[in-house]
Amino acid sequence: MSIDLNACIGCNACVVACMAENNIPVVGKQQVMHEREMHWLRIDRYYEGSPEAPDMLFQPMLCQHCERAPCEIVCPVGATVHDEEGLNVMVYNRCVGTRFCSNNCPYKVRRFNYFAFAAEERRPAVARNPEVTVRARGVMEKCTFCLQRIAAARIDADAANRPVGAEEVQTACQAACPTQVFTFGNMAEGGQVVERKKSPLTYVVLDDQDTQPRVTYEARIRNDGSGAGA
Amino acid sequence: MTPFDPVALAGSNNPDMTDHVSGIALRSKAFRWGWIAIVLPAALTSVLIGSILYLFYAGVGIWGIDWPVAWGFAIINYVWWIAIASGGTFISALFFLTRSEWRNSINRIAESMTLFGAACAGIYPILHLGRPWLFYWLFPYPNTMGLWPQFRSPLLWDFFAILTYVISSVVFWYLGLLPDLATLRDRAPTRGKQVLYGVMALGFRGTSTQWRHYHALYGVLAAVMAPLVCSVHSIVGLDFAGAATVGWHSTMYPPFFIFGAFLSGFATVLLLIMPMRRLLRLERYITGRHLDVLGRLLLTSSLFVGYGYIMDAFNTYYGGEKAEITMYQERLFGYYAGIYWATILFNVLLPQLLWFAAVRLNQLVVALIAIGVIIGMWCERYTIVVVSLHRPRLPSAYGLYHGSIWDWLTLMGTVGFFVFGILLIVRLIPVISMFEMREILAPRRP
Amino acid sequence: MSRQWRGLDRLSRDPAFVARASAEFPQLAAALAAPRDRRGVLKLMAAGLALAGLGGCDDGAPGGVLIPPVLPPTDTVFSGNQMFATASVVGGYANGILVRHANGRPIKVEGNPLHPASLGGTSAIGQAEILGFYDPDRSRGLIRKGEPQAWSSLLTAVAAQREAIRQSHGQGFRVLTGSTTSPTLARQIAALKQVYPDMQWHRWEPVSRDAVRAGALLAYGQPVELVAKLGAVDLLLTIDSDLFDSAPGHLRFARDFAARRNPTRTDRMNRAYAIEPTPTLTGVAADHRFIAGPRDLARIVPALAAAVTGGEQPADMPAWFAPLVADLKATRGRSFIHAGPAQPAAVHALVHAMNEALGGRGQTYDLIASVEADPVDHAASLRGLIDDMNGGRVTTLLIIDSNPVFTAPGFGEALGRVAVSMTLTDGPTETGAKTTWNLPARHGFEDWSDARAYDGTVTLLQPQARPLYDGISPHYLLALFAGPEEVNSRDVVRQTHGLNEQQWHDALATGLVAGTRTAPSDVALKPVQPAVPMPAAGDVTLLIRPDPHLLDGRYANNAWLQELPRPLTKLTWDNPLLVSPAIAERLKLTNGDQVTVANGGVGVTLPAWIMPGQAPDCVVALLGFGRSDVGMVGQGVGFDVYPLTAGRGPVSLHKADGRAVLASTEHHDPLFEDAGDYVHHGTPPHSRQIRPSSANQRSNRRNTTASLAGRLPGA
Amino acid sequence: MPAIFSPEANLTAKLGLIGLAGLLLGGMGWWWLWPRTEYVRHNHWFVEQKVPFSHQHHVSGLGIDCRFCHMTVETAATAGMPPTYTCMTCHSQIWTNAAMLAPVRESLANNTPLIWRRVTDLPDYVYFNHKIHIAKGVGCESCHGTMQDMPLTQKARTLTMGFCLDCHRDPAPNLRPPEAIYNTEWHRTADTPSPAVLAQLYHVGDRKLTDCSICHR
Repeated sequence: MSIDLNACIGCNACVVACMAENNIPVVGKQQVMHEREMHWLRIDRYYEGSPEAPDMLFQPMLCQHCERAPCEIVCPVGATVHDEEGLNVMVYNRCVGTRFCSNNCPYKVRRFNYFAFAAEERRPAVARNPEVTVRARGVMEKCTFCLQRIAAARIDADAANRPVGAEEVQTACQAACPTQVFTFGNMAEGGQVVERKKSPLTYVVLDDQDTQPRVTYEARIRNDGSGAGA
Repeated sequence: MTPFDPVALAGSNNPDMTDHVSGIALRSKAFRWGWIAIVLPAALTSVLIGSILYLFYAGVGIWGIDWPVAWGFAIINYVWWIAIASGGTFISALFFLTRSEWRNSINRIAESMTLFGAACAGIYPILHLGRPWLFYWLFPYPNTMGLWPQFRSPLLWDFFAILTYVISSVVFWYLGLLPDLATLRDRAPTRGKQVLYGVMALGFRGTSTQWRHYHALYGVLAAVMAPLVCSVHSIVGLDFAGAATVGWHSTMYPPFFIFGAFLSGFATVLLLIMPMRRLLRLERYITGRHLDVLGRLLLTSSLFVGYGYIMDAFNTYYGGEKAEITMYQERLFGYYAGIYWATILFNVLLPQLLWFAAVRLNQLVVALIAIGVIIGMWCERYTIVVVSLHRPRLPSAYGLYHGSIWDWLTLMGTVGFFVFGILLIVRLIPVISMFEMREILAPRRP
Repeated sequence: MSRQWRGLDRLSRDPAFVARASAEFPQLAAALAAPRDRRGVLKLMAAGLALAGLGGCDDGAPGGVLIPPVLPPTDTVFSGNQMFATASVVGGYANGILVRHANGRPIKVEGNPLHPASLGGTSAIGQAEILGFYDPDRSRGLIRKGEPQAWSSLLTAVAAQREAIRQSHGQGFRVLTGSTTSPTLARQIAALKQVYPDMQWHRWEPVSRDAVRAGALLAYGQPVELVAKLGAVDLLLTIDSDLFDSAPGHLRFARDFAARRNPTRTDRMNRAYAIEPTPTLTGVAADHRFIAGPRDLARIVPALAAAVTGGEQPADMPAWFAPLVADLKATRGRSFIHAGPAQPAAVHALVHAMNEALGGRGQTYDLIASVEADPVDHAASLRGLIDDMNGGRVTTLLIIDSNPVFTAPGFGEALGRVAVSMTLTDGPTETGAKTTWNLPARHGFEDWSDARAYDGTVTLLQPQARPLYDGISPHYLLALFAGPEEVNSRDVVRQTHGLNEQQWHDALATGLVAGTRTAPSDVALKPVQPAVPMPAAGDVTLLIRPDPHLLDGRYANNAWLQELPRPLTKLTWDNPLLVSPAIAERLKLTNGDQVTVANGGVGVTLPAWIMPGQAPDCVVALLGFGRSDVGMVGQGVGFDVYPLTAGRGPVSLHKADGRAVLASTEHHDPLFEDAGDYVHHGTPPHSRQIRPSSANQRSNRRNTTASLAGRLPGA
Repeated sequence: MPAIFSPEANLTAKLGLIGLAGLLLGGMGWWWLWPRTEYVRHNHWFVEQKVPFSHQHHVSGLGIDCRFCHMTVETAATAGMPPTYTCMTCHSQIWTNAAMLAPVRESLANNTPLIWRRVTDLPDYVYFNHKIHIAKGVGCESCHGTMQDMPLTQKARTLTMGFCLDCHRDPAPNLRPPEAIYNTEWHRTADTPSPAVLAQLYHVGDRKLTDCSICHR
């Protein structure tokens, strides 16, 4: 996945789309005060400069699906593993909840069900997406790159004996984003994602951790008139 | 009481010692108001059981842990208790190998401290799980899912380390108890106690072959226990060193944790033998020499730990990594700075008073220093666990942590359970290892 | 080493900082002391169930059931997800959406790539519609004065009303709706006007666009609307604008603007300036963001208009004024200026004049006849209704999809004097509690309707599921008031557009009726020089703005939107008063301190939150919270600031005692001397290298920055 | 000092220890064996249904193909249960007054669906997909057993995770030629193509099937 920070206007449409697609529970004000909100995708906002007139920067932060994932090494029961397609898969039914993976993640994108948030939510069961497991209490969860959409595309492709197309899978955040910030695809087949990752603005967050994340960002450029703009 | 007291005061001899010590275990009243002393620990133990039941019922959310700081009191208490337990093994196993005579009288109480310290530590890895009823998935048993635990995880090494440590320290403690149980069996006043101690003594009659096997086995076990406790506690250190979290992944942690075990172990032993000595009138066998030696050991391990803190700071600043330095500054001057400076005060500065012999013999000051060290060690674990987690690499994930009421109740509960255990030991088995004392006491002059 | 500003409170480094730092993050200590509330009880009950199901793994015993349909599905063999087009109507304007169905029920909202206002994108509110549809707090039955009634009683009541109104030729009959672009609704109300000539149709939107309409009237004599084509804009100037978050067509504008922001994806990167009192999404997206309170804007905008149209250079202007005017003039025909609805009408008129002067008409934007059905000044319309109600001239009042008791101070009392009043809303509202009849409305996913997009394209709303609770649609109710026969809303909508079978099918498939874009109008600019009113004097200026996610309070019961961290403050479940750093310094405020803000006689006490980048004299109150009658999620969340909208006097702000705990998902010092470590940013390739974030010593990252600079295209 | 224990005490101690060891070993054995037994996996237990539908009669007796009732087996994740309409295509003409079929008639009459209790069931966190298994040459019999001789539907396989993994690790031997997918009496004969050929035919093996993301999400 490649995220274009120049296009991101911070409108939060992707965050709600992610909650709708992946049955993410709402935790209520008390638990948000207790720092236990469950969003898999958060828009980090950094101020830079003076408090009177700071420069403001948005950065969507989600699981980076690192190739050398610090979370996979420390899980004692192997509840988070790397699959052949490069996804960092979180197996909810295997997780016993030691939370070491969240401590070891430099991006802090893993969320934990301290209580049975999904069970307590006043949302009828029919309102949930049947393609995604509803997580129980004591289980860690994180962005899965909409694994249910990847699985559907993979099953259709395998049944037709063809590889999954480059742009065949669209994640929920990519689909909802009004300014097309997210570019996701099967890099083995080339396509838009590979183009975006070749752009000179591409960088990796916390690359000194050498986690080799699958999510790269394109640096935000401010056109102060000196550029090739007007 | 002078630092040069003999290991046992003049005039102490075997028969008196045996009568006195076995009397404590056999007579109904251990000491005058013995029953009242057991009420508070029993209450705290029931608090522990209550908070554990509510924890299983409501979930880990009742504790104060939250999103960036996913580990809290459970892991702090676990490391703190296992350090106290490991301290006991050092005395009973390490100093057995060095043939130091002063160890004989306090060996039994140190070994019991290990037992109950490990018991308190052992429950936490299961309590802190999100789904504790699945803890057995950490065990590599052949299951219908065809899945094995993930062997690269420090938590799994922890699981094996604690398991072996608990089993081996129970065996070592029980083995050290056999001859004394035989003595008690022979002196038991009532039929009931006779059968009880008889069964527990496993038919030990003190024949020369039995003694030969016994000493061989005890020596081997001690030789095994000494390195085992170092490896167990360094694995506990690897829990943190194995992670890439800010402030944890430094190679110094395993030895640093063993220094911590030295320190908290000696402090706890001091805290146990001083009141016991007075209440059970064992001044003859636990003399000034013991206090002096333990005081000096406390001082040396405090210097070890002090070196550890300095190296921690040096690694951070020498390493020059931005996130590490930010976290370290937060540790020194941030929201939790008070806890860090308490660690330095209690673990390093206060024990320096032990340089003076007068201080080492003044039981009140030594007790205060020991309590200080115990609190200091807890604060050190708090700094390691919480302060490192609350300042991760991405500033958008900074967070705070406050222990909830259930955290404190569980902690107090385990302290109560520990003291309850020690009092039980004092009540049921001889507090001093009689057969080892006989080796150093002279026979009674006719 | 330059003093790194770690946080707003840390600036002074005074010894009391540690105490105040704990004051800065008060929420955790208070959270622990909070009593066992409703949530706690639910938790215990649910946890009990969780403990009962101790297994956690598969025990081999088959459980659960299989329920096949009675009749086989008619269309092709059912193979999982299907999509049906409809629209999410916000503030009357439609954003086309597709709703994905799984197992025959609506599950997820996606954008409609064919719809001009969406192009596949959705807003946060559009995505959250699905939770509104399944909201268990939706009103389920007909209620008359608090008691549930049978449906037949409604038919008889409406029949009686019809007779009474016919006698008085509609004298006391009033219909109040929000702003609507629905051709069917307009047609039905026009039909009602034929039957009852003296009835009146009032409109009221608390988040009013009156200024935009009045500005267009001033400039062009008729209420034209704006269709921006940001694809052709090289230079965008936004004045306190909602171009990207709530203006009609904001998704499309954001898409076109963002398409030209990445220098490697477009050959000509556009440039954006923003002048605003409080940070908005357009401000953050802008290259240059200038801060000007309403008092400064009242001085700057006329000067800007004079400079752009007339050419003379006014004197005491901020430093950035001259280069801005020069840049605007340099990009004639490729620049566009946009002002937000909160600016007075005169500013809009001046902006229209500037746009015309810069030759943007036809290139960077078009003007079209008003998309809103029968545009009228909402504030005047509501004031007239309230006066009539107080004068006893209103006998029958029908309120559709609006909540005036909460959003319009003074409406509640006037409502008492109306004989028969009916409210049609899909959830419990303060108005529904006060009117004689409280009718349950069908959700947007449950019935037929239509609306128009920002460029006039007619968008059809088709039902996604059978109604969960028996409710009625506005079209059914209006038809009921016109004549006795009950009408099917599908037929009503279809009659409005008169499409044949094939056109109707295509319209439903694509979600819009092809070719209904409103043609650009060629109305001429009236040469007029409106005077921009200077806001009331006083050391503090109060700005009242809609909450980015709850808008006017309509979505207060939507848990996703309540818990969604606001784009700039990262706050959830609360609407503190946003104060500028200068005011916070003056009143010694930290985040969460209680303050009392008074507008004329009316005062509200609420916590304060420091908003960096806000004009020094401005405080912002956010609407949409503090609703009393809304449903379990929104009950008692936040503070009601609507009373402040009625105040006319000077604004006063002073510190009250006590602190409140605010749930923010950001718990750190938000301010950095250089956030380059985390968010790489720089200036365009022209200066041959991404300006590496300066001062910090990222020795181990030297290679990546150098490699970044090295691989730039030959700019 | 009279002897505390009688001579037999030694014997009881020894027996006690041996008993303890036996208990320990037995416990571990039980812990390993018990979850695998067919009994605990409810194998061959027929499930009480509202209408006692007999696959034996319909499949081997009348020769109805699986897809007549389970329509979406080749196109969707779930195999799909027949709507009442499908049953009534025949039973509106034959056995029209059979007491056993009363629920079917009532279902059609007052438009309430027939409720069937699951027999072959996987936990909710497992996402099994019929379409890909049929497309890759896995027959119904492999998981549902020999349906044609089941008077009342029973669970034929343990369906433990191990059962699925055995096949996912080495799928080739369990594949069958395309025409034999719905033939529950088929078994491999001499002239059946070899597993390698079948795997090549169905393109099985180029994807690693033991990733967790294959079944769990």
